[in-house]
Amino acid sequence: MTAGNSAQGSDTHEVTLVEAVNLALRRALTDDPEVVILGEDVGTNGGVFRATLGLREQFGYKRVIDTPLAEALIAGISVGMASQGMRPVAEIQFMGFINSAVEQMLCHAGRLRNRTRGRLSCPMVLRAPFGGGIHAPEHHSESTEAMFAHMPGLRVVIPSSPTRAYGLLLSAIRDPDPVVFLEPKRIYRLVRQQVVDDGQGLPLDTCFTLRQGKDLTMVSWGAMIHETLLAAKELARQGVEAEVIDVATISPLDMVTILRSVEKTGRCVVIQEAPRSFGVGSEISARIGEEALLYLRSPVQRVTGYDTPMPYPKNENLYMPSTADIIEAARATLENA
Amino acid sequence: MTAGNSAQGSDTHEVTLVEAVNLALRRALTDDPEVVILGEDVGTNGGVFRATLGLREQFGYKRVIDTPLAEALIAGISVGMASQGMRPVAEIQFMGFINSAVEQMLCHAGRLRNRTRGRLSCPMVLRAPFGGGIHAPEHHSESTEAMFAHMPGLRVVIPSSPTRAYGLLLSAIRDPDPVVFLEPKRIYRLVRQQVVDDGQGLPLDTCFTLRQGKDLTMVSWGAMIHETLLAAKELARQGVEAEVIDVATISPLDMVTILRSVEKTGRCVVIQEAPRSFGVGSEISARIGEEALLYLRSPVQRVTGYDTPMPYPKNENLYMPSTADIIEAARATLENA
Amino acid sequence: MFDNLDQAPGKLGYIDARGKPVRELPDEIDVAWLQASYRHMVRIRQLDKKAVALQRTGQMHTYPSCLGQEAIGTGIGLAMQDDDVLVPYYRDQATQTIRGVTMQQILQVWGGDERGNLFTGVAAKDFPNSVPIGTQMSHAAGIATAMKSRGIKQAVVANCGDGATSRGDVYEALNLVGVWQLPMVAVINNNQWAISVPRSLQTGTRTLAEKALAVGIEGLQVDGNDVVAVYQAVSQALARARSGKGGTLIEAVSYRLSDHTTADDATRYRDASEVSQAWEYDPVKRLQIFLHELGHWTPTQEQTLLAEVKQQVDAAVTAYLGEVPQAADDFMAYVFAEMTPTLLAQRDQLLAKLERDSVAQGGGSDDSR
Amino acid sequence: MFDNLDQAPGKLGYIDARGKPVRELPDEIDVAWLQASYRHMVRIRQLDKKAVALQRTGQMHTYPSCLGQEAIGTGIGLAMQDDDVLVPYYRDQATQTIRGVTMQQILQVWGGDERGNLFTGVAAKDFPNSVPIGTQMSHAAGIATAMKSRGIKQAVVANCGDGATSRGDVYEALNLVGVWQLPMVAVINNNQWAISVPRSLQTGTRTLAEKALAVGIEGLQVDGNDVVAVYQAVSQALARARSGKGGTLIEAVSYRLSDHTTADDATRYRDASEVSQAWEYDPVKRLQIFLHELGHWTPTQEQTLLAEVKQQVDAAVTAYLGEVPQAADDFMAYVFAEMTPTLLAQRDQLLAKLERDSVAQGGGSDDSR
Ligand SMILES: Cc1ncc(C[n+]2csc(CCOP(=O)(O)OP(=O)(O)O)c2C)c(N)n1
Ligand SMILES: Cc1ncc(C[n+]2csc(CCOP(=O)(O)OP(=O)(O)O)c2C)c(N)n1
Ligand SMILES: [Mg+2]
Ligand SMILES: [Mg+2]
Repeated sequence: MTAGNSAQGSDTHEVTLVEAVNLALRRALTDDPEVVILGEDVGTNGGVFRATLGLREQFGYKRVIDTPLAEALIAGISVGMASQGMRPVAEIQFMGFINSAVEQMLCHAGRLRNRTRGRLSCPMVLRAPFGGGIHAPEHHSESTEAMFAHMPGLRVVIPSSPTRAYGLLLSAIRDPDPVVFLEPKRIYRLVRQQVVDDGQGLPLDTCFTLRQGKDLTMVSWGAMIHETLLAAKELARQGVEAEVIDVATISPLDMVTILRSVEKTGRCVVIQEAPRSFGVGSEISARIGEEALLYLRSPVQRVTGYDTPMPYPKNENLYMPSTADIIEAARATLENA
Repeated sequence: MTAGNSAQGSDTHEVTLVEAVNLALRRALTDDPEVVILGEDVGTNGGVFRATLGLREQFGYKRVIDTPLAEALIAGISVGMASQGMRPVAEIQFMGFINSAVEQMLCHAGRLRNRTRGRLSCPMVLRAPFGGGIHAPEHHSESTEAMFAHMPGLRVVIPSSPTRAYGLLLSAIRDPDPVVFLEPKRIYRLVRQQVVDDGQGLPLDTCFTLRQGKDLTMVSWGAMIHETLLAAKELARQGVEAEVIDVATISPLDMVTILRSVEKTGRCVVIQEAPRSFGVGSEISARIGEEALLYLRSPVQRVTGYDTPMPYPKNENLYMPSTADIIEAARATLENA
Repeated sequence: MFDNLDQAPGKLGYIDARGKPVRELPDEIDVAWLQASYRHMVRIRQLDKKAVALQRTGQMHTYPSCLGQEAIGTGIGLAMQDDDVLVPYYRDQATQTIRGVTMQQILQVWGGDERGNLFTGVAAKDFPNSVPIGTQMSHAAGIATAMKSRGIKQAVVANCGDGATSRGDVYEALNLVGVWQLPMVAVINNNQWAISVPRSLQTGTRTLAEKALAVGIEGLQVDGNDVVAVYQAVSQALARARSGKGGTLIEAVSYRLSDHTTADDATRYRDASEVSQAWEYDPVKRLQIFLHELGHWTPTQEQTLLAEVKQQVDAAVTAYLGEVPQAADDFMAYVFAEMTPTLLAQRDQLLAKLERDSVAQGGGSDDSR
Repeated sequence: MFDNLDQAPGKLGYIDARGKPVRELPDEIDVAWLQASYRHMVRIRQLDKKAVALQRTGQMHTYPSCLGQEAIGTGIGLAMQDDDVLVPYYRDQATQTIRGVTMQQILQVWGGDERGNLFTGVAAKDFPNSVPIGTQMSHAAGIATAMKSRGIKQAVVANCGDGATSRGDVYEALNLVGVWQLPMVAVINNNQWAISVPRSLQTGTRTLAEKALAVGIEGLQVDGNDVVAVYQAVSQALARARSGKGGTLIEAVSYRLSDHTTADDATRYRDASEVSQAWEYDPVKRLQIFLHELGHWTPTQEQTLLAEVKQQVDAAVTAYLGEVPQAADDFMAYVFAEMTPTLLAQRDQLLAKLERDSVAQGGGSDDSR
C-alpha cells in the first residue's frame, strides 16, 4: 500500500486488490470487536498471499487465529462462532482446498437460520483466492463458484477490482448471512486503485455496470473482467460499443441489470473461466433465453473454460479464455442480424 | 422381486426400481470378480432401502463390505481400490450425506486418469438415493446432481425406471471411469417392470426419448419423469402431443437428442426437482437458447424446486414441482405463437 | 453384546444393573436429586413411546427413539448450567427437555415442522440436532472458541453416537479442543450400534474413550445407563472446562434398546437375545429399584408420576396435533435475513400455484400432489 | 525447535546428529547398504538444489524442496519391496526415485507437465503425489484393502506431513487400517512446520505417533534424519503388514530445512537460529561422517559421487528442458477413457482457436495470452 496504513478515519490508499482485502479486514477488525480472522497461515505469515498481512501484529492472537490444517473444521467452527454472534472471517488458502468445507457450508452455514426459523443465524464469511493463470501447482487454480451458487442460503460474492474488493468484503462481513467471498488471485496485484478507507460497503446482490454500450452486453465476474474490458476496448476501437457488466454477487443473481442491458443491446456474451458445462454462465444464459427471448437478436454466446481439469501450469494457457476469444464471440453475436 | 432370484442366465423379473438396482448389482458381482459393494449398512442389513438385499449372503463379507461411518473415506478407498483394477460400487446412504465425499470425487476420482495421462484410472461407481417426496427427515431429500455434473471427469447417471436402473447401473459399473449414480428414491417402489436379467447394459451418455410428440419437448430426469409423463398424458387428452426426454446421463450431456427434438417442436419445458438456480436445467435451457434459438417459438420454461432448502416433511409438498406445474408451463410455451 | 467386559454398563458407575449401589454416592447426590432424575427419565420414556406410537399411526414422520438412553440425556441435562450451550444429536431428547425445549417442540421437529427448533430461555443458544452425523462437533468447538475468546466461564456439551467417531470431522473438532484447550465436553453415546453396524466394525480400539489420547484431552468411560455416573462425569468435566483446564471426551456405554428409527427394523441384524439381555441394564428400572430399596419410591409415587407424565405427554401431543400450520411461504422467509428478489419472485409463483391448485380442487390445498 | 526433547532426531535412531553410533546397527545394514543410502541421499539433494535453481531462473514452477528430509525418503524407498505400492506426498522425491521414477519426471511434474506422472516399472501402480493435503491416505487404505481382499502379501506405504495429521480424512483412513487390519504403513514426516504453522499448533498431543492409539494400530517415533532408523522402522512395519498383522503409524521426526516451497519465505515466521540449529541434525552430513569414521568414505569417493550425481542431474535437466511439448489437446484426451462428444467439440474449438491465434501472431502459439 502506498498511502498511510491507518484504518482509522478515511485515508485514501493506492492499493492492489489483495491490499484492498487487507484494508477491509483491518477496518472490520477495528470497527467490530466480534470480527475474527481465522485460517491456515493467516497469523504470523499474513496469509500465503499476504491478505492478512500485519493483522496479527495489530489485533493480536485472539482476533487473528492460525488454525490447524483442516478445512472442514475451519468452516465448522465458523458456523459455531457465528451462531453465538461472532463474525468469523475464515480463509481457505486456495479454492482447490475448499471441498472438505462443502458439507458445512451446504448443510449448516446456509441452513442454520432457516432450520431454526430465525433463532440462530450464521454471519460468517468464507474467503478463498480462486481461479487460474498464475502457473500454480494442481488444485491451486480452481473456479468452482457454481457449486456454491447452487446452495440455498449462501451468498457468493466476487470482486474484480480493488475498490470493489474493499467495499464488497466489508458488506460481506456485515451481512447477517453467510457469504462465500472469492478473490480472483490472478488480478490480486494487477492494478492499483485509489481506495478510500472510509468503511463504506458496496451493495451486495447487485451487478456493477462497468462500461455502457448499446451494441452488445458482456457479462462476467472476477479475473475475467480484465479480459472482458480489454475486449470491450478493442471492440470500441472497431466501432462496437459493448456494455460490460460485472456480476459481482453470483448468488443471488441480479438478473434485472443483466436483462435490462440485453433488452437494450439484443446481444450477449457471458464470460466465465470455470469449466463450461453447468457453470454460472449457464444460469445467466438460460435466464436471458427465458426472459428476454424476444429481445435477442442473436444467440447468447458463452466464452468459458473447457470441461477438463485445469492443466498443469505448462499448458494452463491452453485452458484459459482469452481476450481474443471474447472478441470472437462478440463478433459472432454481431454477425447474426 | 416376483420372478426367480437367480442372476445366472437371463430370467425375467417383474421388479421395482430398487429391485432392479439389486439385480444389476447381483449380476455385476457374479460376472466380474473385481466388483465389490461397500458402504454403510450394505451388508447384513442389505442397505436402508434394501438395494443390496441378500448380496452379503450370496457373495460374502469380502465382496459386500460394511464400512465405518465416513463418507469421505468411502469415496477415498474406492479411488484407491479402483486404481488397482478393482470395481468398487460404493453406496452413500442418502445424497444429503455425500458432501464429505465431494473432495475425493472432484480432486481425485475425476482426475486420476488425466493426472497420470492414463496410467491409473478410477472405474468406481458412487451410488446414492436422491430426491424428496418421501417425507424423510432433513438432509434426506437432496438433489445436488448439478454439483457433480460440473466436475470434469465424472459421469452423472440417473435412471427413471426399473429397466433403465438395471441397464444403466450395469453400464456404469463396467464403465472405465467414475460414475455418480443417483437413484430417485421416491420412485424406488412406484412401479414394477419386466426386467430381463441378461446382463445387457444400456448406453450411457445418451438421452432416452420416452414419448414422441410434435407440439413440445419436455426434458427431465429421475423421479420427475413420473410427473412429466403424467403431464404429457393429460396434455395428450387435451390434444397436445409432448415429446418426453429422459436425460438419464446428466453429464456428459447428450444435447443432440434434446436439440433435435426442440428443433422439431420449437417449445421446451425442462423439469427438475433441485433448487432452480444454477441447476442442471440451467445448462439445458442455456444450450437450447444458444443452439436452437431460431427454432424456438416460445421461451424455454423451467419447472423446478425453489431456491430454498427442502422443507421439513410437513411442508415438503410445497416445495415439490407438481404435474399441474408442468402442465401450466407447457401451456405457457404453447401460448406464445 | 458389549464389546468387552469392562464396557458393560454398571461397571463404571454408582448404581449397577440390578439397582444395587456400586460405590458411595457423591455428596451432591441426595434423594431429591435422584427422584428428580427418575421423573425426567420416566417422562422422556413416555414421550418417546408416544412419539413412536404417533409414527405408527401416521401422525409423525421418521422418529429416532431414545429408549435405553435416558440416563445419558438426563445426566447431561442435570449437569449443565443454564449458560452452558448444548450441541445435541438426535437422541438427546432428555437433555433437551431438561434445558427447556418443550415436548411439543420435540414432536414438532420429528413431525416435520421447523418451528420445533424455536427454543427459548436457557436453550435459546443451543443448537438443534444435526442430521449429518458428526458435523455438529465442530460447531461445538466453534462455540467453545467464542466462549474462550470472550473470556466467559461457560462450556459446551456436544454429543454424538459411537458410529460418529469414525467421521473425520469429529476427530478434527476434538483435536482442536486439545490444541486450543477449549471448554468443551464431548459425550459419545456408545449404544453399540450405528444402524446395523456394530461398534466393533467402526474402530479397532478397545474403547472409544481412548480416542482422547490422540487429541490430548481427558478421556473416560462411564456407565451410560447410570444417571449418577453420567452426571458426575459430565459435571466434573464441565467444571474443568469452565475453569480453563480444557476439554474431556466421555464415552457413555449404553445400548440402543429400540430400532435405529421408526424406519428401521433391528431384528434384521441383531439377535432378540442380545436385546433382551440389554434390557437387564435398563437405566430407568435400575433407578426405580435403587430408590425403592432406599425407601424413597413407592408404588403410589410411581402411579402418581405415571399419571402426571401421561397428562403432560398428552397435553404435548394435543398441542402438537392441533398446532396452526406454518404459513405456506415460511420455508422461503428464513433462508436469508431478508427475502431476496429471487425468493420474492419465487414466493409469488408459489402463492399463485397454491391459488391455482386450490381453485382446481375446489378450495383447500392438502398434502397430496 | 523440536517440541520436546525425546523428539530430537538422533534420540530415536542408530546414528546421532554428530554421526556417532547410538546403538549397534541391525544385522542387515552393512557398509554397502550405508554407501548406497548415502549415494541416494546425495543425489536427491543435488536434484532438489537444481530444481530450486531452475525455479529461481524461471524454468520451473513452484517446487517443494525436500532439503533435510532425504533420510526419510531414502529409508522408506529402501525398505519397500517392488510389489509394495507407494502413495507419496509432495516431499517424497527420494522414495520415488528409488522406486524408479526418473529425475526428469520429478522435474516435469513441478515444471507443470502431467507426463511426469507416467511412472513405469516398479512404480507403475504407485500414486502420483497428492496436492490436497491428507486426501491420499484413504487411497492408500483402499489399495491396502484391494491387496488384502486379493490375498496378496503386499503392503502400502503412505506418507504425509505433520500438518496433515489435523485433517479428518487422515484419521478416517488410519481408523480403517485399525479396524480392517490393513497392510498399510503410514509415515508422518514431522518436519515441525506446516508452512508457517508450527507442530505445536496442530495438535495438543506430545507426539504424533501416539495418534496410533486412537485407531488401534502400532505407533512409533523414529529419528527421521537417520536413514537406518527410518529403514528399520519401515521394514519391520512392512513385514508385519505383509504377514497380516496390521498397520503401523511411524512418526519420522525431522526438520524442514528449506522454505515450504519456492513460493514461500520462511524467514517471515521462523528464526534463522532455529534453522541453523536444525542444520546440526543434517541427515546427509551425519551419514557421511559416520561412513567416514568407519573408514568407508573418502574425500575421493565423495568427489567421484558428486561428479557422477552432477552428470545425472544435468542429464535429467537437459532432458526436462528439451522435452517435446505435449499435444495441445492432451489435456482433453485423458479426462475420460474416450473423449466424449462434448470434449470432441471443445477440442475442435481449441484447435480452431490456436489456429486463429497462430495466424494473428504470424505463427506459433506461445505462453502469453
Ligand atoms: C454423514 C451421515 N452419514 C450417514 C447418515 C445416516 N445415518 C443416520 S444415523 C446413522 C448411524 C449413526 O450411528 P451412531 O453414531 O452410533 O448413533 P446412534 O444412531 O446409534 O445413536 C447413519 C449411518 C447420516 N445421518 N449422516
Ligand atoms: C487440503 C489442503 N489444504 C491446504 C493446502 C495448502 N498447503 C500446502 S502444503 C501445506 C502445509 C502442509 O504441512 P505438512 O503436512 O506439515 O507438510 P510439509 O509441507 O511440512 O511437508 C498447506 C497448508 C493444501 N495443499 N491442501
Ligand atoms: Mg450408536
Ligand atoms: Mg510439516
